[in-house]
Amino acid sequence: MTSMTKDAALTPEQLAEVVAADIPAGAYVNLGIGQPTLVSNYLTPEDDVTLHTENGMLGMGGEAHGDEVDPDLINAGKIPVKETDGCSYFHHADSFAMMRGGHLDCCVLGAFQVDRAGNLANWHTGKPDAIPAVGGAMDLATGAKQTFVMMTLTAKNGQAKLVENCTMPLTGVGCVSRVYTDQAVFLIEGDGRVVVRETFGCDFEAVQELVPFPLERSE
Amino acid sequence: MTSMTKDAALTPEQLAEVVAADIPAGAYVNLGIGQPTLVSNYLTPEDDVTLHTENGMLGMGGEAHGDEVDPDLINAGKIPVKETDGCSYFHHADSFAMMRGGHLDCCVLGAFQVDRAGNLANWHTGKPDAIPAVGGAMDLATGAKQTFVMMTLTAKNGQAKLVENCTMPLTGVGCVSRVYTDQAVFLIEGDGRVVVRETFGCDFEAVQELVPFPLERSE
Amino acid sequence: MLTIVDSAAQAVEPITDGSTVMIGGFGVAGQPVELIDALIEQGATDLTVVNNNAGNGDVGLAKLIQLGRVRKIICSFPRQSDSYHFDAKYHAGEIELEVVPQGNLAERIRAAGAGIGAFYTPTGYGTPLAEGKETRELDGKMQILEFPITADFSLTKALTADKAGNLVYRKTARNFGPIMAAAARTSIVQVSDVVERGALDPEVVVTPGIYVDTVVSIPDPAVGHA
Amino acid sequence: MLTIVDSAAQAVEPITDGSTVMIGGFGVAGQPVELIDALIEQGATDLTVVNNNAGNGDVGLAKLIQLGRVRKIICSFPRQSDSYHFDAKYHAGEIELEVVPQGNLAERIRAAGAGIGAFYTPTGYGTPLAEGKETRELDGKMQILEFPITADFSLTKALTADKAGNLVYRKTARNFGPIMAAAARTSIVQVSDVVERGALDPEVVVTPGIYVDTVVSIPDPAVGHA
Repeated sequence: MTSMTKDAALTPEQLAEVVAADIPAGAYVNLGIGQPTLVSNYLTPEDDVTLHTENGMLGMGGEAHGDEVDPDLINAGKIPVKETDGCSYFHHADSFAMMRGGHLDCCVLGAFQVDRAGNLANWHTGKPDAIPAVGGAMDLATGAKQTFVMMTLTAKNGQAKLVENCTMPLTGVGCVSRVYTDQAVFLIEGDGRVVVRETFGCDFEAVQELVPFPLERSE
Repeated sequence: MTSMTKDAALTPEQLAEVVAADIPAGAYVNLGIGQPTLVSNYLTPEDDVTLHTENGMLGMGGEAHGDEVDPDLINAGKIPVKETDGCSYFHHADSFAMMRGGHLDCCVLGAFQVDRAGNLANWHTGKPDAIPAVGGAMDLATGAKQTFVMMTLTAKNGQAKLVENCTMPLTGVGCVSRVYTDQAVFLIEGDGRVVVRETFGCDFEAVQELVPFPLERSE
Repeated sequence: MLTIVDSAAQAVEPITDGSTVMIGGFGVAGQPVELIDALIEQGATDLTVVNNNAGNGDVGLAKLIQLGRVRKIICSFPRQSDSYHFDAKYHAGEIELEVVPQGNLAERIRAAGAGIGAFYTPTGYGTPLAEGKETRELDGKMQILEFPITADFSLTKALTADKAGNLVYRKTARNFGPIMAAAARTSIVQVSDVVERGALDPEVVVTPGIYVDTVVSIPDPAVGHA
Repeated sequence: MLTIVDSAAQAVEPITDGSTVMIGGFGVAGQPVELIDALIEQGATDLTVVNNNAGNGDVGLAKLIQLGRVRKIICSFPRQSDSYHFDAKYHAGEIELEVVPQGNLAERIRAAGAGIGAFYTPTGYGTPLAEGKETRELDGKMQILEFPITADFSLTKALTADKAGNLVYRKTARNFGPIMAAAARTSIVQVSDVVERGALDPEVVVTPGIYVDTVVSIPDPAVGHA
């Protein structure tokens, strides 16, 4: 894909649409809690994407509301969801075996930090008094065939969240292959190179100015 | 139980009855291929014993004949069997997890040799040109809460099969707790002591004469 | 051997001080609410609890923690918006916490039931949760060695049991039920319904009766707390 | 992504020389007879086969061995009354044999599908089948380290598939099917029947469609050879 410039930084919804367009037809996908769940809004039946939820279901449908709510049918974010035709249920060890055995084509996760080696930090801020809580993040990050990260490029303090080396506690080592941000999409090449595939509302130079290591242009 | 003397060495059927009487009510049991399968003939519905077959079933019923035969319903000996009410099916890894996780109360196996430490040899004669074939014997011997052996006390050449140290390749280490033979029942105490619980058609001295290490009398 | 008891109180009666207790459920789904309430009532203390979380609000596991009955919790996600009883005990140094990635938690519980002595997994390698653990490169990936989580008791919820102890579950309420029942020395299960042997199709049994020690019928169970 | 093909020949077409192929079935139950026959016809050679046995009589896996197409077999029980083709190749030094206790075979196949790098088990410790393997005392028992068995392809049989690839099996024909489908990079499954999505109860699915790559409908499958 050639580098292109959209008019403005993307909203989370717009970014979700960009991620959705990159998920191959027929893929098995896990969408992490929070912003990544927006991606499901942009998957069409023609995409034939099957959603996994790590508490024990393949073929998860959309959010349930009103009379549809069944307390025995929730997703990993503990939100009531619906079935789809062709769904299936399994226990927690079988569900995580599926993730850990490399059967998910893709997972989409939020992040605090990603570094140029594809290391991911998304579970713990590193504050000494914070109570650690990890859930399935490490299994997803390490187990899926591809791990996509979806985040703002900068934190509230203006610092880039794409860094030379993660300073926060890691979730997984070298696991991230793409980073989707409001300002650009980054391809993590695995050899330390990070390619800017496209930018949104800014140009390569503006992105490079934010990111504290040398980026490469898309060819 | 006090030592007693029956009139004659036991037939396999009589021995099966002795074993069956020692299986606690409500137990989950795996009966090995060959002579141990005879034990099922002496289990009554009141015993409420549930039979496991390692190819993937709990609650295995008796042999199927004629119209009852279903090629999709066989036991570990590849013999057609029947269902019982309350049976269940599972795959091979789940079936062996059940065995290996210590959930079977008891398994009954045949043997070439058992030694005073409770080591079992029942899968390979040790002949150099023999093709090795083990099946589930090692999983059963090692995984069941108790492993009972059922065998003749002596081989065709007159040598005792209860020995000081197994000379044939082992199936499991220190796994046998009781040895049921046509001439006596032996309790393997785990500390090298072997107690003769009862004799059939002979007395303690006759059994001791056959077995090449010192036995103990039942109290 | 299966015992079918008449009340949740009878079901949890054998739990002693110092026990390790696995408690099933993920979110509101699959929580054995009546068994947990009976355990609160029963009084056993100095417990180690294995659960995905560390309690919510003022009821159930959170209540047990508030009462100071939980010495240690092994879970994947203790921190939640309303896990304030756990948070307070944790910051006061009054509860021990072992945080385990959810897949390692599930696989370690499975390992206990399956007789696996230990296993290598890539999950957690290079993270603070792998500190002090043995590592090894296998299949081109750095992996860590993880050990089984065993328990004295499990409290789980299923939909239906037959009189052989076979269980079926409902939707995502299945979650930890099957692996906890297999891992615990004594598994205690609440079900909505107990049926005769032969009333469950043997093809659809999820937990075979061999894993079930005590069943209590709670026909109209409360929805879990979350 | 699932492909539903029209014939067993199409299903096995991608298998190349030198592949590792898992073949399901235990005794007559669950043998994918038509897929094995198609593989015989197809011609791939230098195969490593993972199966519980090493063939019976003159058909199926025994035929594949007789034809010299199997370089190595990984199984738990090769020696049978009519395994004469395997026996001959073995004694002639023309086939490599790895005998694995049946539970280690099953657990190693599961490990491949579940992303477990290796595991410790007591099964086999102190026996000739543990020679050269790493050992370690865990939980008071000597245990050996076992590694996953991966495969390029699996050939298995189920009863019914839906168009999402979900599978259900029949009685003890389930045996190795679910774990082989999960372990193989490409899983090929013959079923008696393909139904629409939604026609299988999601509670009773045994193999979720994520593990299934190719399905072929063989409405009246032959009974296995044993």
